Amino acid sequence: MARAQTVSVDELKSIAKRIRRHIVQMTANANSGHPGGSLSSVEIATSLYFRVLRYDPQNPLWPDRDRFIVSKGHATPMVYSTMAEAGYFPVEDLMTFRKLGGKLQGHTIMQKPPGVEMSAGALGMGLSFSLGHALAGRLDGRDYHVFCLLSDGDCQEGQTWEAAMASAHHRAENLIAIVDRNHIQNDGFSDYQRFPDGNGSRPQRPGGWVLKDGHTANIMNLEPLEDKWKAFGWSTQHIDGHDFEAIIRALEAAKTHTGGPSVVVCETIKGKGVSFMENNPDFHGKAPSPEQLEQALKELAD
Amino acid sequence: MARAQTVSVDELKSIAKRIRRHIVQMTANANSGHPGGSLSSVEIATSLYFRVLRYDPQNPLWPDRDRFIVSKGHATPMVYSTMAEAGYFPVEDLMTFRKLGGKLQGHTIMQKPPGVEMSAGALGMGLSFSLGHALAGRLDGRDYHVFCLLSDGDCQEGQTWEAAMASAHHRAENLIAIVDRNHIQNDGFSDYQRFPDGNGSRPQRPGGWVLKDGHTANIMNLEPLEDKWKAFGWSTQHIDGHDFEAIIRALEAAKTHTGGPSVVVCETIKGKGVSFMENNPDFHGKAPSPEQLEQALKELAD
Amino acid sequence: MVRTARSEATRTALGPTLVRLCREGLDIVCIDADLGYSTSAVKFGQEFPERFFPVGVAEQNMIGVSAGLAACGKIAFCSSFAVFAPGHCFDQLRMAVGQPQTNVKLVASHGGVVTGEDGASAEAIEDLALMLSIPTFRVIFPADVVEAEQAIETAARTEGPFYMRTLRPKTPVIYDDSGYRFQLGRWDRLRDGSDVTLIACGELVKAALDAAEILAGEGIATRVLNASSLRPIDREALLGAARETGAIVTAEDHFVHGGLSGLVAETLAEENPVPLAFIGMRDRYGTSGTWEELLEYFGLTPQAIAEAARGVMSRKSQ
Amino acid sequence: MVRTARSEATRTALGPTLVRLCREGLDIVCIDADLGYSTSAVKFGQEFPERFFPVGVAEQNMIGVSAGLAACGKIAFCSSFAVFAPGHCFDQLRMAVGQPQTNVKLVASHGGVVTGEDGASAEAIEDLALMLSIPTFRVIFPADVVEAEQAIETAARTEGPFYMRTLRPKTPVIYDDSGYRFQLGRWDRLRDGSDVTLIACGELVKAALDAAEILAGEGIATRVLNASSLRPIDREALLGAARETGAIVTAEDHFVHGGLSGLVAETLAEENPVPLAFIGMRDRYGTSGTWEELLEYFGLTPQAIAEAARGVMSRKSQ
Ligand SMILES: Cc1ncc(C[n+]2csc(CCOP(=O)(O)OP(=O)(O)O)c2C)c(N)n1
Ligand SMILES: Cc1ncc(C[n+]2csc(CCOP(=O)(O)OP(=O)(O)O)c2C)c(N)n1
Ligand SMILES: [Mg+2]
Ligand SMILES: [Mg+2]
Repeated sequence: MARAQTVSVDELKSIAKRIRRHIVQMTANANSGHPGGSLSSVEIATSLYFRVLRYDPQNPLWPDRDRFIVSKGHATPMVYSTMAEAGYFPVEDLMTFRKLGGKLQGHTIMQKPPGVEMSAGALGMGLSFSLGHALAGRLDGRDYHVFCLLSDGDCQEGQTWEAAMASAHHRAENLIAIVDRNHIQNDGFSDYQRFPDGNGSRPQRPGGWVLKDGHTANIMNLEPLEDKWKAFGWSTQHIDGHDFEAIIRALEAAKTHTGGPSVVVCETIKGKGVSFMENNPDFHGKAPSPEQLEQALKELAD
Repeated sequence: MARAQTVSVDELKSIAKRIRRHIVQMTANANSGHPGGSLSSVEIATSLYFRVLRYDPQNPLWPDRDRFIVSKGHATPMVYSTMAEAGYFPVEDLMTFRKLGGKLQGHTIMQKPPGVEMSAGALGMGLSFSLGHALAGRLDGRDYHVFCLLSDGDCQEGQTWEAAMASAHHRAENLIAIVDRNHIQNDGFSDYQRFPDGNGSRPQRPGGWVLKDGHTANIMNLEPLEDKWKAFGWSTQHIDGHDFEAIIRALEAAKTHTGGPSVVVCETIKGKGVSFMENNPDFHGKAPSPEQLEQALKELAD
Repeated sequence: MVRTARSEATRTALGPTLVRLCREGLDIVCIDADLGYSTSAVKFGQEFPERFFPVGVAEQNMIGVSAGLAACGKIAFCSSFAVFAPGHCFDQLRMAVGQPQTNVKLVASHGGVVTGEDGASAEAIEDLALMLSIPTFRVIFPADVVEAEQAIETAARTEGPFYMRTLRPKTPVIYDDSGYRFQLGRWDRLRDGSDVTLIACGELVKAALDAAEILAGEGIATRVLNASSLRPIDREALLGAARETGAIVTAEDHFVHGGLSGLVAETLAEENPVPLAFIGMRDRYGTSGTWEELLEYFGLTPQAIAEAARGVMSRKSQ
Repeated sequence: MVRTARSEATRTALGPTLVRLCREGLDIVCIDADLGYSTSAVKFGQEFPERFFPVGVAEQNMIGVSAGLAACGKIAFCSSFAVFAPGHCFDQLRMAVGQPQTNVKLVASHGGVVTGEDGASAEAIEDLALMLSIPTFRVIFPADVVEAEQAIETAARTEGPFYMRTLRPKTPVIYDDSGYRFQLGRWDRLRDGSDVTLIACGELVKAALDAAEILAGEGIATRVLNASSLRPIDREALLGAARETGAIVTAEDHFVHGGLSGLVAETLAEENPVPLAFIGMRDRYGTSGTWEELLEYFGLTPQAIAEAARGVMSRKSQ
């Protein structure tokens, strides 16, 4: 199968909802996992698998496939759910997630199941790996594109900037980075942009501060993020990462960009689609309880 | 001693010449070492030790001293020569350089001899270490400044960008980076800017190419380098790294800059001052032969 | 031997202990690479915000910044997961801490396969080998939360580089109300015996104690040593065990090569080569599962230790 | 035993061998972190510019890019100095190469204290321990340039991760015209004897041969094994040596812990614990000096090996 160009935005929305239901169900079932950053990237992944990517779930190693390389390897609920919906394996397998002997490991493992491009779980490694794929494609005269999904945390690891510099240097025009910019990471808020300062009592100090609940505000400000990519030689776009039309438009534009790599910074909401998870650092790496699952599924019903 | 404000530019020039002579002599004597990147940073180091830094060679660990932290730890000929001239230890010790049991090791070792701030030799580590000093100064209410010397190669290591991001995030206004931008690294030319394309026969391809003599052209282009620092939240200056007045002016300006860290990108010539070493990748890590030493000393005579 | 029913994750000791020590006047700072919520370091940040430095997800920078602070006289504690520090910043640990011996203490949680559900990438089973290859680092792997707290205090009060591994899950507390005091270079003899010695570290100390219980039922008198201090090792206890029991089993949630087993094998080979058996990880990585399942799955159990003890005893020279 | 007077740096084997293999049709690419001039990788870049990818001074990226190329079917060779790779990119080696077993070959030069004048920071004496803690890596440390070339070919023709350590100085060639063929998991028996075995790797193989010569003068029949294949080890040769000679000395330009000595000690402890003595680095780092001076200074010499052999023989059980 090449990409399913015919899928409408309405259909994409309903697929995305199904994927979100999978995400909350499989993490609840595993009683662990990372729903927050999975939910924030659902529109990105859905757009890719149902509108942008060229691939064949029956032939996951097809050399001419477009690559979707997920650097934020903890976002397995998103990865596996989308792949199941795209036909790589049965949806039932999602319930083996994180189980001993199960097919779906906590963090991604390269080609397990086939179609997962990269072993990840350590942040910062995806863009280098993607550049390798991009250079191989050029060397072999193949016309595939390489899409690399990065998180806030990925953009704090130096390796990402090593790879960014090298990608521009090698004019890897078949390489496209996508930043899932949800402004929340493990310890809390990356910056003050999405930080709801309930009491407003503490000054916005550089270096941030630790909140009463143990989360941190302003862990590491990435702004001006687009300027960073530009200065590293990338063509940039900055969009709403939950707007299908914007995502598809940006990715198609990136594909036609020549002379160097390009990045799409997607503003997203961590935990998107589930009211009590939205913009809540608690659900970076915590599964919903049975009651919370029920509530989430209610909110995500068709 | 606080800094010797009274040293004139003419005197600085003559000190710099002495330091250059030490550099070629000690590497020739050791029959190894790194003259190229030592010679390119002589004006920077001389300006620091004889006009800008606050220090006491009798009390190298004085808590209120300004720090000069050399990330490019292979540039020991410059480090030791300048320290000897500044009174940290006798000039004669320079001849123990790189000898078994000698006081002066091939790459810097922290406080060996006292006054050397950092163990280095692995690129990319200096800015993080400098940020630590800067944060400690603020925490302890000390008014010292931290100057960190970086090379082309330092700016290619991801750790430098991690540290750059964190320095801006913590608004380390007592931190000043200096880039010795000589456009040559181990394998050859960083980019095409200083590359003398003798035959001009090969196209300027991205990713560079290996020359007949084994050196590489266009290893990793850092440009636009100032934009990178700006996008990472730094105040920037861009100067001629062999112009004493420009260096001193820039460093003093950087010291008074508030709100965040600042960087001075110094355009320099690798091997500066010795005709056959200038802009010649051969002398990154090679000592002059006895004949070459003689020639060099002739060129560097007062 | 003191055993209680209480369970507690050793990682929870970090933040509260640092708060206490800083209140007592130690010049502690804490550098955090976006895992302070998980390593409990944020507890220190809540009390001492001006001494708490987040650096984002950037382990290399974390070590460098820590070394710089240490060079200015601070006691620099940093923390992360044991796969990322040392793994992601080994050269920085070597160059900025190990060689110049700056006063940096790395406390890395989520060691071992017991990290569990995240799977292979998250389960550090080489961190001790890495840290033992920097000779200036003291390396500690406490058996429980009580010992963890004591070891953190020792690290804070002892000049120079320290690495300490803590764990994610709630593991049994061994030293509650025991009056035990952790000492660098001392392996606590939790049980005495002269037929065979079990030397374990971390959560497998409890497994070794349980194995000794099994063996006791078979009339085998088993010595159990808690090798929490991996560098310095307790040469006296080790050589004594070899001499007096003639056969040793090591047990660690870590690769056999380069870990506790390696230390024991290397030391005895030059001094008194007795038969050894190693319970640990060998040629493969971990996988997803609950921590108890994984201990079973990889044979890091009292039963496996007991079986190894029987085997190694049969190889004793008469 | 074949010995010649020729000396050659093992690092010089890389570039020319890759050129030859690529000409023979192997789908080789080369990724370089600004040390190709020193590792000889640039020789490949001269012949195959479109297959040569400089990434600047960025070892982490070098490994990641290599893994990506390998995932697309390339045989990805990358090189650096042994302090920087693995040291500066351990986690990348673990995650992008070791766990998924991508077809990446890391050839790191400037191993050991023999790196010389640059001093402690530049002398890799922990690289083997690091690489041995990634179980899917084959780990090779050739004894001379002839073996280095053969090992590079083996790595290129064998699917999966390889680490190979080469050296800066010109060290004696052992295998000139010897008809020797390097084989994974085989330790070449360079000399036979039944009183004691010397197991060495890298440039210390020559020192072991010289030690055997010294010992021969004392009537001691010495077996010498070249342990160039550190993973897989040659269990048969090792167990045979223990059984038939009853005493073993290892020699390596590397820390004893976690290196060849560790491998030998761990293996024998579980199988046949005989007295061992280790010639290698222990609790301190290297320093500046010429490579020959440093071998002397750190006791990595034929004399020290011979002395250790006498000592270990005296500890044999009768
Ligand atoms: C190298 C590395 N250091 C630390 C971690 C631990 N960790 C797991 S997720 C995470 C942060 C998650 O936030 P972000 O990167 O923004 O991901 P997202 O919000 O998209 O889920 C951290 C620090 C890691 N996975 N890798
Ligand atoms: C982490 C690391 N990788 C590789 C090296 C090997 N190396 C030594 S110097 C050098 C490049 C030197 O060029 P540059 O950094 O521009 O220094 P300068 O020109 O100022 O001497 C390299 C790659 C190193 N020192 N550190
Ligand atoms: Mg995020
Ligand atoms: Mg340079």
